[in-house]
Amino acid sequence: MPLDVLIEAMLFYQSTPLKKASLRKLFDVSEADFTHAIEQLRSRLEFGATRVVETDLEISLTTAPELSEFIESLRKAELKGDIGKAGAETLAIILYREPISRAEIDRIRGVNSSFILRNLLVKGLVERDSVGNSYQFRITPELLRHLGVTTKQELPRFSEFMTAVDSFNPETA
Amino acid sequence: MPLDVLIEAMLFYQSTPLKKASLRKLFDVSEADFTHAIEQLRSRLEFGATRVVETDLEISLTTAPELSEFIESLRKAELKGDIGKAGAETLAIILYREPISRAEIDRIRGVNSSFILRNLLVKGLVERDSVGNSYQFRITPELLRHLGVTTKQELPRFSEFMTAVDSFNPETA
Amino acid sequence: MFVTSTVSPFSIKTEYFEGPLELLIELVEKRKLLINNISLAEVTDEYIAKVSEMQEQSLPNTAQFITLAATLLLIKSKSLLPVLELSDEEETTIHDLEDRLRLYQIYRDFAQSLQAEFGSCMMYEPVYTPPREPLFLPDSLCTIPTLVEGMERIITNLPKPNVRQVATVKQAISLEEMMDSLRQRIERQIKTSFFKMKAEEPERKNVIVGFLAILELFKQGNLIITQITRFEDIQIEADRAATPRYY
Repeated sequence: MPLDVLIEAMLFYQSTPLKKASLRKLFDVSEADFTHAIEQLRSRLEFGATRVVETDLEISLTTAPELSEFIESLRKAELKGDIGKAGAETLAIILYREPISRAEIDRIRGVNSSFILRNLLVKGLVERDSVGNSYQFRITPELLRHLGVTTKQELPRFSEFMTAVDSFNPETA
Repeated sequence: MPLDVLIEAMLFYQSTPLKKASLRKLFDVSEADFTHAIEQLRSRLEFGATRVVETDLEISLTTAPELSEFIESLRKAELKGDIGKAGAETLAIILYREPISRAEIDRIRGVNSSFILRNLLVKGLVERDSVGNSYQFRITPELLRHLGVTTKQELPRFSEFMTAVDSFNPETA
Repeated sequence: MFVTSTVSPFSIKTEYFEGPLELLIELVEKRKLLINNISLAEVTDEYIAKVSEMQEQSLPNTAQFITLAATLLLIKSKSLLPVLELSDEEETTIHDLEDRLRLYQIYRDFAQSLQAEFGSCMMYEPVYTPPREPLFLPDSLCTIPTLVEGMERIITNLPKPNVRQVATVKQAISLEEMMDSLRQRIERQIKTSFFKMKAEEPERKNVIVGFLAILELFKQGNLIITQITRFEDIQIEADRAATPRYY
């Protein structure tokens, strides 16, 4: 079985985001082979109903963004909720700087972010890893699903945003 | 959206066999058009991990038969590992607070618990009932017997734990 | 946001700003200004009025707003009173504020597009259907002692709102205290009738307004500042014969 099919099978069977590192370990493949297989999978699925959503660490299989209205019509009315100004701001910072500590987020926002981060964690839009004494925050495939993109680079204005932040020197950025 | 993509989306999203008659009614198409769309779907999926399985009345999307051994090994691996620290925490909240919704579990733990809950469901340690738009989780009777619990009130430090959780109000956090 | 639910229903509802940078950028943009010393000096009064309002309503994070107010007042004082000497550290803080604000603006702009995008075009994972065959696979962690430990961990990790509030109160200085200390410092460099003004004015809030008004007078040229020799007291006079002299 080609690697891209095995990965698809795994994602389809689990139907939840999976760690790329564990998949690579399971199939015992190099990073290059793995990345290549993901590319193959992406292009094979292009005209179908499903898409591969990918963050730095995780990967997941979801319905295509063009189908959102159709799927919503199948679901019982459910509040999607608004992330709010503070939530969006915190997500913007994590999207650019991940993995990032709470202290750094607080510094950029000029305000304590622990409440908002807890909220985003509970919603599954970010996740945290314990690094030494503190936590590092990252985005999740769940967030990308809510934004209707398969990678963060696909976000409208993402590259413009990256360039703008990059133009700041590293100690203030 | 082409009909075959809509059907695929529906089967993928619902991940359960669906009545062909209801699908035809939903999309308001003739039997011939429907059959044609299914044929298109079959041939498009040919080189992927999923297959259309059809009975007289129902249709579903499953992993390809060539992958059955691989899927079986995944299933076994999933059942073998222990529930981990996070699993024990989630199980503990359900034990002390049941019946409890996923949103409430997430709120108390401060992280998203959906993956852990699936694992507990698969292992028959918890069960869920649909209540309105969400699910309420409980410990299975088998696990209660295994733990030797007859009433919640006799659990160690029951009222202490309950008070601690009750006094936690995320609005002020 | 969450604050509306904790503030009593009888309090006046004003636009809520979670952070000081958010408020500051809003004031600058409202005037269609670029971020620089001039625009920051220009919005200082309004910023302070807003923080004073927040303080009265005991809104959260006021301490952080006040810290930033102090920097803004330095910027404003310096722009109106170029003789005011700033330490290197203060110069750096002022410079950093502009940079922080510009960077914040970039994140905030991107956040606005994220907020608009969020949930508008969802991609869905399949609905989860638990397996039909009933299994029962308890492991070594499924024991009462392990679960009690799990519960202990959960309770230890619950946010402790009260502890945080106490910590904030301790470090918080009021807007008035901050203004007072800056006023005293300027008085040390420049002789004015601040003392007199303060004695005649029982309302502390009005002292602030008076202080800002005097700074404003300098800008408009209604006061004359004379410094006879370097390091000597600065003399301030009104520019019109009719008005009483300040020293």
